[in-house]
Amino acid sequence: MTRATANRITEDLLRPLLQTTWKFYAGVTVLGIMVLIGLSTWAYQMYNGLGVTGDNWPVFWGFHETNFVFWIGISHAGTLISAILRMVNATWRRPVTRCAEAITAFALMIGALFPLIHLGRPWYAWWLFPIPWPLFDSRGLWPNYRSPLTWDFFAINTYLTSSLLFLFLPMIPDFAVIRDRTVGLRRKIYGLLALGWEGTPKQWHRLESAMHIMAIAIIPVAVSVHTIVSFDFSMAMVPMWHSTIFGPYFVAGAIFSGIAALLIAMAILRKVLHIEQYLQPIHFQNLGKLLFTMSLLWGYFVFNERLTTWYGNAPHEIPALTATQSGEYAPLFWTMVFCNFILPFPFLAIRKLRTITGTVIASCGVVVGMWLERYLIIVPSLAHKQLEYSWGTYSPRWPEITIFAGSIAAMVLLYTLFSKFVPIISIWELKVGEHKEIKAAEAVQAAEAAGELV
Amino acid sequence: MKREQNGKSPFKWVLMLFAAVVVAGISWGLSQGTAPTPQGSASPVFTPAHSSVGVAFKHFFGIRPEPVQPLAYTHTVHVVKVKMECTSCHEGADKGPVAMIPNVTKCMGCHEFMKADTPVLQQLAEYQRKGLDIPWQRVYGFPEESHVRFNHAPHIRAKVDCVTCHGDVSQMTVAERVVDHSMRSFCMKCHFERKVSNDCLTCHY
Amino acid sequence: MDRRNFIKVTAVTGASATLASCGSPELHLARFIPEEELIPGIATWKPSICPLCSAGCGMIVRVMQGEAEVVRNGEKGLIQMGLAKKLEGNPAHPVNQGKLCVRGQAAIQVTYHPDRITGPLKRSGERGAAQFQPISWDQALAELKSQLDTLASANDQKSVAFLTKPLRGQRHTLVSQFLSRFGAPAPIEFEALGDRVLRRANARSFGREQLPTVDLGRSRYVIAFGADFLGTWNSPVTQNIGYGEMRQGHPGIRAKFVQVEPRMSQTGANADEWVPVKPGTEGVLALGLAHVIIKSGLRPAGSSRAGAQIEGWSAGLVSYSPADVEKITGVKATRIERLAKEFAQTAPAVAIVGGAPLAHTNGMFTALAVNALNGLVGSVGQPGGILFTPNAVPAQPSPSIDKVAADLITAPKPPVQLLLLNDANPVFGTPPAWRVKEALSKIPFIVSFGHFIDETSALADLILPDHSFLESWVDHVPESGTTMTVASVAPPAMKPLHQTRSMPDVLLEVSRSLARPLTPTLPQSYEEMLQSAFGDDFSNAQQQGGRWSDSPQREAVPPVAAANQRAVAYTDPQFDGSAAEYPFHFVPFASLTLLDGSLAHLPWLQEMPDPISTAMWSSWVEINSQKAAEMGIVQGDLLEIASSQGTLRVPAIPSPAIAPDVIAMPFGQGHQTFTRFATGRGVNPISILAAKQEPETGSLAWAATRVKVTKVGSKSGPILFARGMELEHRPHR
Amino acid sequence: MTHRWGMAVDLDRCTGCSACVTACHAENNIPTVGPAEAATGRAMHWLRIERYVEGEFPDVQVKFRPVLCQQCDQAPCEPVCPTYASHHTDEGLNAQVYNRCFGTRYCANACFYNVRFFNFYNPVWDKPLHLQLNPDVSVREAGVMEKCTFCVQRINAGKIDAKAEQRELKDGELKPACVQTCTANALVFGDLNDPESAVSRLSRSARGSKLLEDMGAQPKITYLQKEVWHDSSNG
Repeated sequence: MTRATANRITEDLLRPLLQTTWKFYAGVTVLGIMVLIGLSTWAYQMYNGLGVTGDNWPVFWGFHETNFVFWIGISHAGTLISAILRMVNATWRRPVTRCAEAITAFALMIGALFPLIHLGRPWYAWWLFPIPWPLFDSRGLWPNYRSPLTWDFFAINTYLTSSLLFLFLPMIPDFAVIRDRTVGLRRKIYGLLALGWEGTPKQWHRLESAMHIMAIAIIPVAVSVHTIVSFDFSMAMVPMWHSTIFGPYFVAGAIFSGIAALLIAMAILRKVLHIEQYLQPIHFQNLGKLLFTMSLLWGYFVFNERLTTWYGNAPHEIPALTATQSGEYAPLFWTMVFCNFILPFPFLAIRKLRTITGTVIASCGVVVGMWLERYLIIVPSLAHKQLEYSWGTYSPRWPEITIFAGSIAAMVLLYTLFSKFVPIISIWELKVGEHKEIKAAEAVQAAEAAGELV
Repeated sequence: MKREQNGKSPFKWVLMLFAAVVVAGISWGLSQGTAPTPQGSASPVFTPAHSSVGVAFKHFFGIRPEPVQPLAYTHTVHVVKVKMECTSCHEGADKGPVAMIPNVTKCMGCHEFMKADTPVLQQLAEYQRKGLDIPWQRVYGFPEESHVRFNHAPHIRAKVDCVTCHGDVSQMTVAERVVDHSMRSFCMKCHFERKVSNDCLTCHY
Repeated sequence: MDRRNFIKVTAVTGASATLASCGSPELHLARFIPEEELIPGIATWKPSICPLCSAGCGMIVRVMQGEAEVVRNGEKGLIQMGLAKKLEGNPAHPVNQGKLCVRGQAAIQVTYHPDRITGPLKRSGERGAAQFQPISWDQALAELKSQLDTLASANDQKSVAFLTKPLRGQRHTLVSQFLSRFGAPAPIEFEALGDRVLRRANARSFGREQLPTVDLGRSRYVIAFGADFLGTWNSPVTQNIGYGEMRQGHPGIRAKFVQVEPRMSQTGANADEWVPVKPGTEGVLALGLAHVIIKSGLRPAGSSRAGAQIEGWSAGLVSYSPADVEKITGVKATRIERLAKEFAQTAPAVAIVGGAPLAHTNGMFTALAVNALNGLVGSVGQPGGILFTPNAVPAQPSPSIDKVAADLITAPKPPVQLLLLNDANPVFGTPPAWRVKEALSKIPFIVSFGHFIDETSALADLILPDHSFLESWVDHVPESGTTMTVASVAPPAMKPLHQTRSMPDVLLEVSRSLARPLTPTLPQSYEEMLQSAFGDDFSNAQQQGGRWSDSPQREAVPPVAAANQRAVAYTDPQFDGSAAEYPFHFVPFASLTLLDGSLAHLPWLQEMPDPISTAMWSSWVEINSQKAAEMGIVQGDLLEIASSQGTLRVPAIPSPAIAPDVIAMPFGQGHQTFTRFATGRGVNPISILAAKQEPETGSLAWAATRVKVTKVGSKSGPILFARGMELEHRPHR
Repeated sequence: MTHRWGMAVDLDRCTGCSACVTACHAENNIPTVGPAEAATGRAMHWLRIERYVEGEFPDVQVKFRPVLCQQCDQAPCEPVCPTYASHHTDEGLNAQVYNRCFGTRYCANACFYNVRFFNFYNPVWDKPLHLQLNPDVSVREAGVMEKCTFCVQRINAGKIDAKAEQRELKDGELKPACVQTCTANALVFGDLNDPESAVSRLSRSARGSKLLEDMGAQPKITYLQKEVWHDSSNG
């Protein structure tokens, strides 16, 4: 019985790896082309100069920076959630963790590209490395460690490496499984990735402890990263930027958008890869609750931010506030509020509506809303700085939009490929669930029953 | 095995398609838009944009072609034999920013009669006859992208020997680039030693 | 990813970034032997004179060696030559004392303008189609010579006309001598926004037919009637220097400055008090002040008799009681009383008049009234008052362009057979009703000396491009702006960039080769002429940029010269168009940067934000903000401005600083052909002006047109703002 | 004695004549971006005349204020630059080192005076306009930030000459282009470390104040406020 289940699990989860349908190729091709268009647009931008974007004086930052914060935000779901869930040992996490962590890894890679994309002369980006002279003639100058952008650079790299590790460790046993079930080149590759995993108790023990250390270590990293991203803004004396709330505000927003992204990803995966019985309503239920909490938290932060500014009535801040609240950016602002708060509320608050569809609808709203939030943080403030005389406006141009589209395509593409070459659900963790906790097994069966209904 | 087969073949052409799109995409991207036309008298505008990919590449990796002079001017003869001062031809050096490369009139000043019959000086005379100046190639000098505003005079006054920056030209026939004017390892080093300001704004503006 | 990879990656990015900048490789140009020995990198300063307005500020030119692309005997190549790099005011020059205005700073772009005419041209297409083909100087001069000879042989020398921008100093002498000795009438001077009325009035009031020099620096109370003396009028740099002195030059003493004008100019923006007044009634206000001063016995003893020109003066201007004046001008009687008292009690006080107030049918009255006011408080010829530059050559009276045009159109055989055109653009600068373009087209042969192809020189058959002021000998005798005797002169600051020749030398060369030589013969060269004019101190003068007396000399102003003339009385200004049909006064104003449009071709000036509207590169019309609100007009709305003469479409800028019954629009834009930077940009207010004139001088009353305004579109966009789009900003301390 | 360059702007003298703006363009090789770019707010004016209008017709007051880089002692633009392209020199200038700038534009955002300008495209001069370019100042390429330098090329040249002649710099000897041409003598430039220099004396004036002083950037430009006429007759 249990063995049977175990085998079935392996079967189900390896199916996507072992059989390839035309849909996969079609999808990859389309996405690939979109990515390439994005990349060539970047080349075009580098060649002609940033003039092809909508950036201007005094709004020197626009779409690219918004996307940067957006993607880094998305990246916050995965690792953080799975780390927390691992630590509290929430058993329902098991099928969720890997697709969550994958989001982190890829969103980070893409997000980290945007600081490069937004540079006037990206080919000098290596100046951000502290390269000791004469190893490489870095002009005897190290990066300016007082600059939040430098902090960004290091924070993001740290987070990226640790997330990749955190993603990789639990994949080792699964790679071993695949290794044992494939032949030829694949066997070699997965063999390498499996790092000679034999499943000895010693190895199991090491893996477990490694995971625990990582889980603990990665949480502060995750928090710090988005705090530092928020510093990019809060360190500058720009109206509505220079505020102490930004750190937690950004972290909350990041997790918020992250969970939403995760929910969407899960919904798609279970349909596409036919793994409905592993990603079950209960997961959406639980994550939905989490998303709801974050939604409330986000609303609370926005309220704080806006109220204090409005009440404080500082002459330099008010224009930026009113511009978003009731001025030219009001439509965007209220759309954001709707997407992030009003729309999700019923779907997440009411148990009946907190179905897979419900949560996904809410999530879509949140992802859009959070993108708008970043845009509304950056643009209106820059357009309404201290000297009234130098107020300005901003509207994006096609290269920025194309590049953004490209980045979304890149995300989907990477994710598709990942799910193609790696079991998107941790096989061994599921099995562990099967063997170790009968309760869990029952839960799974119960869930199966539910799964039939769904 | 079979699955592997029909798994492979579409993968191949997908890759090929990608390659195609890469080429198409990038060439499209680059062919677009308000690209500044390269310098040179061909163009109706002046712009600091790189005149070509090659130039841009070379600048990025700091590669500079060795200068090829139109005339085999021999510094040795003039400096060692004739005992001329550097500044008697490079007049500007101790006066202002630019050392100044002598023009044909200057050369002919002496060579109207002196050794006028040697082939090289025939060549020189030919230039003057045509009303043309000698298209000397710059040996040192900084690329515009480095934004260096170098000024010879203060360095001469500070008793910096010409040799320090230009090598022992007296031993050269045609001047060659023998000193690497790298900022960190050359300019700033000396500035450190001589306790001269190493602020970027001393030279870059 | 480790560093090595990262560097690789970025290297690739760097590469791809520049991948496509591959274009045609640099051409290898021939290098020509430089004419002059200059040490590269070392600047030399050479004097020159600003040509852009008649103030004639002295300049010093920063000349450095550079590489210019030139053509030498057919071959294109590079030459090392001295190039002008920067213009600064000449510190020694009495007029501008080391300062230059916004236009003067940009004057250098005239020399380096990409659309400058590089050599002689002959018309190849239809007249006015601006199609020309290059010819050699020999051909060109032969052409001009034959034209002159044919006329001479036909004893028709009278039919040669020389139409020019105002010339002063030896240039003027030379041109006049050339013409008179050839037997042609005196040169016709044309200025779109001339000051003839004021000169005439000054002749009548003070016996000096020239613009005044206002001693702002020592003045303690200034009332300006419409004169944009800090921006465009008279000698702006001198007046700015004086203004600075007047405000902060004397510790503890700060003069008051009142500006009287319906639309707040850049000058008005600096005033302590802005008095919007009904257009054309400025003179009445002046006499209103005079009335109060006389009535309340504040008139100082021994004030001059300038008032004699005003009817009812001796009777104490009974008809100009504050109440009456309020009715006419719309300025509160109490305010008039107050201003009058302040004006009379804060000596030295001075009243300035210029610009729009004189561009009415009753402009002469306004000018005389203000002169009288100055006379009344005894500020004429006194420190802090109005002075006159000693022995400045008085402006020559010359027929006004409208008469010339009328004659040309009416006469069966055009009275002008050959027109020599020197940098004047009447086709752009005169109202359509004068039909100047049509008239000039009737002239069989037109020769232009200008640097650029503009609306007028487009009609030319032959273009003999002049050197730019930096490339040729220049001289000038300032009409105002100093109390010293000044004659400016300067040698060329640099070698000619193109195949051009200096106009005076061309005239001289032609004069020598005429079939019937001129007697007495003119000098060999313009330089020689200047030399003889300056005599011994020529070498010294050309080194310092001119000759001037060491100490300021204040000439006692002679008693009113034109006593025999009958005094003028106030007549209501005549406007074109009825108030019912055309509710708005249309008051154009000289643009700070583009002036009357003659500078619209300089990119720096086009991209200079207007100090009041912050607009660049465009035309706009200012309308009172309340009025605009009533009419539902917001900033950027496209308005149609219709006069009896035509209509314009131009975006609106609502502004609180303009009277409700007035709309104002800058001169300068709206060129049909005037280089890549000005052509087809904005609209030209002159094109809807009516042909009203000031009767005595016949000069255009350009502020005497009424218009109606209709909104035809919203957010038109042709207007470009620097920033500070809305006109409701509060400054931060 | 090291210098500390500063400026005083007498708003009571300034007439908004804009001569300084063109002078700056001519001296510093500032490109003309053209109507299309200017429309998107990319016109480059290192020095701009800000115009503020108060009141309604007929009681309208207009104030002009030339705004250029304030060369702050606590410059917001400096710490945020990841490459030290924007840094403080020992003479108190806010240096902008073009070759070190890779165009994050963070400095421009951080600067609340909005006096920093970015080369969105490679600048272009229609020949032969480029012959006017000042050889003492470099031409900036696309992707590089630029701003008022207090005409550092003039400062450096002046110091070199003074050193060659073995003398101290005289007060008023060095003038940025804007100061040299300022028609109403509203702009005064000099060494704030020399208590007797004209600029120091003006900076101590009672009318003196700093722009956005409360932001605490400690700008080195002092604005002397416009005085208001006190009516002599009726108090």
